[in-house]
Amino acid sequence: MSTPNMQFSKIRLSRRSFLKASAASAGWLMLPGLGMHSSWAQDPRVLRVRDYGDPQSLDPGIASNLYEEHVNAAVHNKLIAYKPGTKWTWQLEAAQSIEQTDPTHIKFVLKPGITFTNGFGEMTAEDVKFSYERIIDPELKSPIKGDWATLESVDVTDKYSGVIVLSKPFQPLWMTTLPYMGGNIVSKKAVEAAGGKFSAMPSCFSGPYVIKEREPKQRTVLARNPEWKGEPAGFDEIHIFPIDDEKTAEMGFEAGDLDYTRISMSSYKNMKKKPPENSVVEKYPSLYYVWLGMNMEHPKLSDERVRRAVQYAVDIPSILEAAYDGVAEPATGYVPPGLVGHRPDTLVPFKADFAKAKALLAEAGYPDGIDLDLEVRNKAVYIAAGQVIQAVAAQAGIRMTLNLHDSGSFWSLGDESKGDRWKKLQLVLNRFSSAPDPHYAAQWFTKEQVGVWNWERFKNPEYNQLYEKAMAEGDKDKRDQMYRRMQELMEASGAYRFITHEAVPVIYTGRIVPALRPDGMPLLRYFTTA
Amino acid sequence: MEPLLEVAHLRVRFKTKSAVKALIEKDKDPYIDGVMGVSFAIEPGRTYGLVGESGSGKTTVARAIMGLVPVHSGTIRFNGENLVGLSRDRIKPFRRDIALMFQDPAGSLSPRLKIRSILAEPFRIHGMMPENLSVEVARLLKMVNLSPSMGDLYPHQLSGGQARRVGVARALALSPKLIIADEPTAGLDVSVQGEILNLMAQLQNDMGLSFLIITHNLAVVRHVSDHVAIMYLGRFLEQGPTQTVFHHMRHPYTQALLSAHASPDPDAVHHRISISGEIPGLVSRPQGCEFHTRCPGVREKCRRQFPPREDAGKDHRYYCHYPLSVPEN
Amino acid sequence: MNWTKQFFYRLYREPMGFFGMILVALVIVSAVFAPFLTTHDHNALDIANRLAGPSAEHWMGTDQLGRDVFSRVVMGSRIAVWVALVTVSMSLGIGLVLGMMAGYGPKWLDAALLLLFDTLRSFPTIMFALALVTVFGPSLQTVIIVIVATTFPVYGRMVRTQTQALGNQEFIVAEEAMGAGMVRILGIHILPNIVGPLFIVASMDIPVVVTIEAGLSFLGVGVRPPTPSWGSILNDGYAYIRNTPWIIIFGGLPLIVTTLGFTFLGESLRDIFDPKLRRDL
Amino acid sequence: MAEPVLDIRNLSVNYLTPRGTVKALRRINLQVPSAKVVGLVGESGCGKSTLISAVIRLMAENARVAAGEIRFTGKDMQQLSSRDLRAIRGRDMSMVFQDPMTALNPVFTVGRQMKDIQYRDAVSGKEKLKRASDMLSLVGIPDAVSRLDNYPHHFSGGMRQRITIAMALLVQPKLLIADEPTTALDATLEVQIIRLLKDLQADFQCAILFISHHLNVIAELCDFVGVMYAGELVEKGSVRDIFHRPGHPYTRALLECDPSVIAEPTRFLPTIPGEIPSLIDLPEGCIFHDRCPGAAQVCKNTPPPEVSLAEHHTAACHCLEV
Amino acid sequence: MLFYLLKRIGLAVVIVVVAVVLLYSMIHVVPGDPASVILGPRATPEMKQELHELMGLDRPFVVQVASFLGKVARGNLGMDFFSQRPVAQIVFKQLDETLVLVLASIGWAMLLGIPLGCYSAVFRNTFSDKLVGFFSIGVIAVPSFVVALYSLLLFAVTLKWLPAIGAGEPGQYMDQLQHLILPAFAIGLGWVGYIARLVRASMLEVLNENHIRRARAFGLPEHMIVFQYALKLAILPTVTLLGTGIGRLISSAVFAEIVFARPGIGKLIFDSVVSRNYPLVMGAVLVSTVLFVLSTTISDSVNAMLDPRVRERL
Repeated sequence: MSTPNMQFSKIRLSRRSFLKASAASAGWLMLPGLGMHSSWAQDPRVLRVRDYGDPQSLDPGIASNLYEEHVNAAVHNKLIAYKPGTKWTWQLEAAQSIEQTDPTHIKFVLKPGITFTNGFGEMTAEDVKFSYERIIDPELKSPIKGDWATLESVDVTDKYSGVIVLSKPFQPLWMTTLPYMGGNIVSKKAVEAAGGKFSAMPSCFSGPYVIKEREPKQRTVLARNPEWKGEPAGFDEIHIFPIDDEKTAEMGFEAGDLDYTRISMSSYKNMKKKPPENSVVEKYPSLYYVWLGMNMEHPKLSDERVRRAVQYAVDIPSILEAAYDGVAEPATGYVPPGLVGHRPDTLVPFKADFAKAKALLAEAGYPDGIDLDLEVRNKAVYIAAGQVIQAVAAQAGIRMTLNLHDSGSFWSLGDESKGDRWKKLQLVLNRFSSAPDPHYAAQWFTKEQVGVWNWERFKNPEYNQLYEKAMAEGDKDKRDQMYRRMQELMEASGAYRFITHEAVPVIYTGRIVPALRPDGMPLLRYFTTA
Repeated sequence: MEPLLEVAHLRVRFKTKSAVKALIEKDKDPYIDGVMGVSFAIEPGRTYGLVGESGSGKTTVARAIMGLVPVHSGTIRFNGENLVGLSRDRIKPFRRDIALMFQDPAGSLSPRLKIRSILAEPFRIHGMMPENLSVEVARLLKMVNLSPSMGDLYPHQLSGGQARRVGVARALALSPKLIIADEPTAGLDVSVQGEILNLMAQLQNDMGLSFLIITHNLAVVRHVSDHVAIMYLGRFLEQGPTQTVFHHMRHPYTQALLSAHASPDPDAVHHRISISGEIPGLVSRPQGCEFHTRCPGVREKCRRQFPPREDAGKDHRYYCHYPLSVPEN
Repeated sequence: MNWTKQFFYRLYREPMGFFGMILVALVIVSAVFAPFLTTHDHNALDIANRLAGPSAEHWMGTDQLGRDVFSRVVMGSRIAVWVALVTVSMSLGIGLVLGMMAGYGPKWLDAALLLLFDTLRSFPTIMFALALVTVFGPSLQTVIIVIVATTFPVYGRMVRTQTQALGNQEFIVAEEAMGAGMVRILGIHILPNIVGPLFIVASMDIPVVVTIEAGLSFLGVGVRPPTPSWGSILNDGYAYIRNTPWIIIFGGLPLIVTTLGFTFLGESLRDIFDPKLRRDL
Repeated sequence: MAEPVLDIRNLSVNYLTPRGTVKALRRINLQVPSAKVVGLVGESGCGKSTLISAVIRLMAENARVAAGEIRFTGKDMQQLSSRDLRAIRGRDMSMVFQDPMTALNPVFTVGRQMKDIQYRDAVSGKEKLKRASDMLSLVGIPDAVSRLDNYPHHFSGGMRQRITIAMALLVQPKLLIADEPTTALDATLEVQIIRLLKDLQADFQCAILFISHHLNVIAELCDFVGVMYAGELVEKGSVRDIFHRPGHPYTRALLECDPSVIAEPTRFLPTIPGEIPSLIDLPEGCIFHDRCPGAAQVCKNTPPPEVSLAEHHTAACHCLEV
Repeated sequence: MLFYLLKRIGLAVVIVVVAVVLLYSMIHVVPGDPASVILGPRATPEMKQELHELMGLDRPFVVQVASFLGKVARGNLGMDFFSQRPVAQIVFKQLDETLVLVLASIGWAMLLGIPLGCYSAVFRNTFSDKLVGFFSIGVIAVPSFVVALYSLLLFAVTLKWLPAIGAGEPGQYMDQLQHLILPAFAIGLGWVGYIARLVRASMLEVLNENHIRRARAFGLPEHMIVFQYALKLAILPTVTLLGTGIGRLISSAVFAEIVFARPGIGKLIFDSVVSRNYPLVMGAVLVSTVLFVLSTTISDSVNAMLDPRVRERL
């Protein structure tokens, strides 16, 4: 007999001896077991916060992202800075005094004794002049050039004082330039020594913290600045973790890895109801604005009636309820409540009106409805919003196909310099960030921005005129009126359906006292221990 | 009589390594010889036996004749026409006249086809579908003493002897003139091997087939073949009419082989001509006479040069510097 | 005993395979009869009822848009099974053709195809997926292309090895000796001998493929919403994992059931038909 | 005869298969006297290998000893614990297997493997290697000391079989079991190996149970021969009795079929028509009756008796009963 | 041996070059603009144009590929224009994290999988074998990102036994180890089953080979047979598997890296693709492809080392 697959022998190795042999090798696996939870436990002198992005450029002259500003604000000084609290206002930082002597001149006096690290000496008016003028210097190609749009020069009066001279009045200066990205003061000597700009890491700092180390994609570590003479920094170190996803951040917070983070709107209600032990959940109004944009030049949408039909087919309440968990309020334009230029109401009611939408469609020659593409970024909240828009609009006969994009693809959708994609763009669910002055948001919807950031290709001469005028208008009420009108023009074009300003829910541990802007964004230098 | 198949100075070489590797290792001749110039002829209706141990190159000869391995030099004439160098299309008609029977009976039958389809393959390949295929298949099966119902079976359902019969049937399908049988009885029990050999003999009688039988079994060859060649490392060391070679062998290797196949007799005084060692690999082909490493009568000359061809009578040739004397009988 | 009877008998004897078969049957039944099994329109919003827990009305609760999770899970089985069938058969087809060409064709073709297989295999899958997804936009077709592009080289390599092994066997030499052409040898003699093991490997790949699809959808680069892929259900549920865990649980369960079912079944098939078959290539 | 080294009595072995119980061995009685060579001959499927597996108790999982006993140096192998069994294997009893190409572990050196089989001996590793190389020289492997470091694939088939023989003899067994050790080898090598075994057996004075289907090998090497057919030992006796005076018709047929026995060249060779009966549904009567040219009616329904033909020579056949 | 190594390396180089060309052509057709992402919404067209020129995106495809390959040949992976750092520096930093994760995962999977596989093979067809089989096949089947999600929830969020996110404080090894446990568990789990099945299968095959039968016939102790004679052979397919496995894990670690917010090359690739950071994409994919090819090459070589038959044929 020779069966090919003969299996010989019974088991002769006892299980016990087998286990002994293998346990010896596998045993050490058990070692890092339980109860060894120790070193990530809280070090009281370290603040650990999450930010949504990883700082790319840390030269204040060329940094343009909020998460970069969060770092820069802690390690550099500005003449004036946002004041933590619930109202948008500023406080003196490097300046001892500052005043607007006339619409185009601002006089400032620096506090004496603010020093730059690494032996770059004391901060002088010369540094202020350098820091602001370099931003408008075409050589630097600063992305925040617009913040200093009308800067003429900074004239140095003496060691500590100087005058900021504008070519024409620029109202946003006090709310979005001086206390924001454009306001950081760097050492002239240090920047010049670095060859005109800091490439990877600035070589000197002046704030209460310095950047100690930077591990791309991992974390940025700020450490107490030993040379800082002002109000002492609240922590020995601040660890900033770039975590894109809010859910992950929440998890990290719950596991005790973070002290402060923004959380998702969908978690807010539940976390507020049942916050993790020893932590505080708060909600702040945000400056973001979310809207459904329509490409006015797309053949299907060139008829205003179709655009209006879409406006009427979008049901804001259900989007807010479903995608924003009922946490956010509807938007009337790009200016949130509480700021100059906020519109009290919209032309098209928040609630959808299917009959009207259908009628408009029929009028435009689409009695059987219309098929449209909706471009959406692939983040949970937009996907949810997109699906609600899709489902609701279907009731008005507007059949939408959702196209998801990662941010790389999304941000070039309407960009004329990137091929013909802008021509195929129909509907887009968009969201921009803003600053506490309407000018900041208004700039993206001018004629010049068509094909750049103005993807709706909204070209309205009146808008442009108002934009220029409002920039310089000193009268608050008139300015208010102008921005309201501008947003009305946008809505009236039919190309915009404003949705919401979202909200910023944050969570922080009871052991810290955060310092937040009115929109919930951190002002890290003012964070302290409880 | 005109030979049906005439092989002359057939030489087959194999590449051992890639061109790049050969270059790197400075090997100017990255080839080995599988067959070193053999010549023989088969007459119609006759059987030629090719005998040798594993690694002697027997199968390579068969495959060269079938055009399955490239021929380096020499000629293979079939019915007077040289097959060497013919294109695929030109050689195809000859494949009808020469059939191959394989060593591994089950392994040479396509495992997922029924016997019926396997037997139909030759017809399909050559576009010669008979009008009634099942009749033809039944005829073939009957010819090899199998029941026509076997056509519905798969190869793995057959016994070794049956599979070999199917192999014979397939070889017969297109009424070839020559059948090359590679180890037709290897792995068969003695009680069964006779059946296959008898079948072949009967077919030869009935149809006038010629056979080239490749085997390591001298005892079988003695009975079934008219001529025999003893192969060693790609060469024929001795060849001639079977009776002559068996009874008047001149080469010591032939003698050793024969003595290894002596009849089983516990009382026979075994003065076996035992040779030591094993057949060297093709890569380490010895200088001079290839057999000298194992030859009991080796002398200095053998190590240096390959012996010339010697003719010892009609068709009887051998290659040995110091041949055995002709036995008295 | 006839073949099918024996097959089921052996599967029955193998408790793992039996278990797998039941799970697979469950998934396939739900995919085939999805429209009859769903209790709600799987895409209908009910915002007033969002994030509701399991109830008599909504057996698996509702998601953040108030859609019935049960109906979405049931419809999701269609996506999963459809993607699995299409991708596996496409990869199988491509791998089969290219692999046989590599294994039986001329040497240069073998080298070229092998290079293609190895390059595609050595490419990070996620990179591949992202690139293709950004080119074509996330959709079912893209997911299928991604999966096919990453899995066919594995089949190709396997088929090549098997073809080479078969090509040296005597029954192929026998065909060559009779003068059979390449198409005939590949199609009639080699193909039937490699599809068997290949189908087993393919059945074991179904869970892998389902996982890739779910993974891509989970990362938000999979099927286009509101298509209810299990991965996108998981993605939806992930946002509400702490307070309304049923979405994740019910979205993850069918994924586990399917992968378990097909893996158990595939392993048993392998054990029954081809215990020597390995997947380490 | 003194007490045999191996005494197989009335052994029956079954295989449990899905198709039914295969009665692979039935009522085998065989003795291997000490220092003698016993050959077992038979065609494929006759149960030779099963018999060996049963003797060394390395059987397939579905094999069952249905009856009988196997005594090795007086001990009943069936009763031994696996520990005792291991103490016997590779010490009092060793084996040479059929296929030399796979019988050695390919990833260990020959020296290591030869050392390992002496694991029981309390001598130094050096001493064990020395023994190994001595043994290798004895089986005709030149330059044995240095070749201990070689891996099995460095050796040719014939060399490997010599190595396995060396290993088998290294432990100085009382019984060597050789399972078709020459089948995979060419004829000229077969002769060499047989001769080697014969010489070594004379030196070591161990008993050999030798299995082969090559009649001439059996004839040359063995003192006693058993002929097996379809799971039964149909005839046994001294080698001369079997080859010169075969009693059982199967033995006779087998000898007649061997082409090397037939002196005159003939185109038509004798065969044994018919096939081996199914071992699941055994025929009644003589197992060979449907292929036996002299079968009588009694053969079809009565099992044949064991007929003693000479001292130690018995055959199971009705026709010999007179 | 030398020739074998040369051949393998040559092949590896060819694969990498083909991969680069493939990658570049993919990048070429992928829509999206690094400039809009790098420079943010406030970038002007001129600024974008300048960045394009800086990154060489305005040059023809072939020139881009050639210049990239040229730079790589000189050991330079280019600059990341986002962070103004050399790509190599960023990639290798992330690679460390991924390698640690992958090796830890494979490591524990092996330590558990190999004994389990041996156990199953030795006690085949017993209840405990079936149990081990059920377990191993079960864990193969469950998607690793689901394991990651659940283990994160259970061990980090609910039980708070282990940290949830990040890779731990640099330099603090205990901390890093603790951060490693969950992700390594999540991606290693499936491999435990995989390895156990493979070891079991090849072990069974080897245990049925003739030389094992011979070893048993010589009464060798069973532990010697299983753990020495059989395992050394049975481990060979596993080594091959690990080669491709490590390579595949490098890219599939992305799930664990995303769920646990761990730095790593998978996440780096994901993020860079999303932000169209082409230099980083190129660098990271190139390095991980090289690593894949390298790990298969190494595993093949290790395989060859373990098996003298293969070793000497080279």
